[in-house]
Amino acid sequence: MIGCSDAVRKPLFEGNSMTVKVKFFASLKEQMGCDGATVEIGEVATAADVWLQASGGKALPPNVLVAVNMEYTDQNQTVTNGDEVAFFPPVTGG
Amino acid sequence: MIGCSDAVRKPLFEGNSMTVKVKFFASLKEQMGCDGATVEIGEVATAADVWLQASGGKALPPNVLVAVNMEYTDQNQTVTNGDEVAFFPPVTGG
Amino acid sequence: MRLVVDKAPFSPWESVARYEREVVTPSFPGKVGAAATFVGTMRDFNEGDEVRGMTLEHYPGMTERELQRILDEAGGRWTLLDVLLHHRVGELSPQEPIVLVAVWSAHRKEAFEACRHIMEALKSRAPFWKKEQLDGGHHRWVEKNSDGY
Amino acid sequence: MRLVVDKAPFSPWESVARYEREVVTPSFPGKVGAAATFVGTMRDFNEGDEVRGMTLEHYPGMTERELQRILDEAGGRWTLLDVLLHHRVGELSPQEPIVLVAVWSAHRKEAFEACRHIMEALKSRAPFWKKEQLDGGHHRWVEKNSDGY
Repeated sequence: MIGCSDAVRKPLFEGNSMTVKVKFFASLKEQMGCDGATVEIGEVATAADVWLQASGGKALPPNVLVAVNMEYTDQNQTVTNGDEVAFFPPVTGG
Repeated sequence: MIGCSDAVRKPLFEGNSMTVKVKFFASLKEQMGCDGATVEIGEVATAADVWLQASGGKALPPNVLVAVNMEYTDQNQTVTNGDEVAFFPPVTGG
Repeated sequence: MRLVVDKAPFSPWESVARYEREVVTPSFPGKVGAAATFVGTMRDFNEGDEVRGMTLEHYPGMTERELQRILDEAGGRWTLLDVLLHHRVGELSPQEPIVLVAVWSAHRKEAFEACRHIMEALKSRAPFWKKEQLDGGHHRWVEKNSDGY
Repeated sequence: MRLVVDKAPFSPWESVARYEREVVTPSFPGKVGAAATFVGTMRDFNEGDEVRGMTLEHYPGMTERELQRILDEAGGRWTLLDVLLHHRVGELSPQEPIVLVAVWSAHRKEAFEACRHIMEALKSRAPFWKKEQLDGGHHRWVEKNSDGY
């Protein structure tokens, strides 16, 4: 939890910043040590940038799925102030 | 009904004869006017011969299905004394 | 495996629930991962006409044999835990269930495929015939089943 | 159309019977010719290990949106009368139902195809995650769903 919360408080980007809500689920949540955080990040950022910020610089695992505002997308999508960015492993319902 | 019963009492074949049970179902039963009959027929006979005998010489309609002893077969199958030979239209269950 | 051909109206979901509870689950506790079912119900329309009622004729003896063969074939082709098949005969009214097929297996692929296969085999091979009662006392035999694939 | 994502255990066949009786049949009297259903149940084994229990995590909000989208897509692709989808979340024990998909239509082809498609789309897209409790207090996340075709 603490590692996660620490990371989100250090903006990596200069200039105007925005705030996005980050969520982790399932095994990724356990690996990250928290279920998400609020991240302050530079104004022009992709989901991958948000991941880097929230994870404290860890590489995005290759099979992680990305959703912005509850819609599937990929890590290259640009995010906007107030967005909810979720990262999670392959789904296993049903 | 009567036409049907008449037909079955006139063996068309000479020599030794055998007896088979004939059944008609559904629209064919209505067209034939009976649900079946016991047919006396020459010793060497196919399902088609049984049909001719039981129907009083009518042509076998092309889409009629044939079963001998409750197994699907075709009109060329030879029948044996005591067999049950059934004729019926395409099935429409379910 | 249970196979029923019967004149009496039946409640398919109750039949499935009861058979699962009394037979399938006790026989394979913890092993059932999937159940696929199909229920066919009598409609009040067909080929553009209103249908008031239906008579389902069958060939006693051969119908059961052919259904049994269809279930045996499915059991040989897919790994199944159990199957329940129930088919009405006799006089039916609109909205009454005609047929139920329920298949239990460990994994979903088998249950889905076997359930559909059994229904299609039943439709093309099991000796049942439908006669529809139309308006004004008319009736007609259904000539063939619609395509299932 | 009804979509339920809920922690409480449920009885799928009762749910189907009730929904059909209270919603589907009254909405389309005499028009329902086919119902195809699928029920997924928790097994007590997976990948060669005994499984004692399961936790089903989901993404509240996105899960319901994605399920709704899957049902809408199915409704656009096939002519359906109604659909009921129910999925458990939270803590589950072996033999408890996990998921129910029920599809009603006039003809069987549509019900069969839509029911299976919805299940496969759910398995590949709906944000649920299974964590299995194994012997000795161990747990593991299920890494991927088995192939459905």
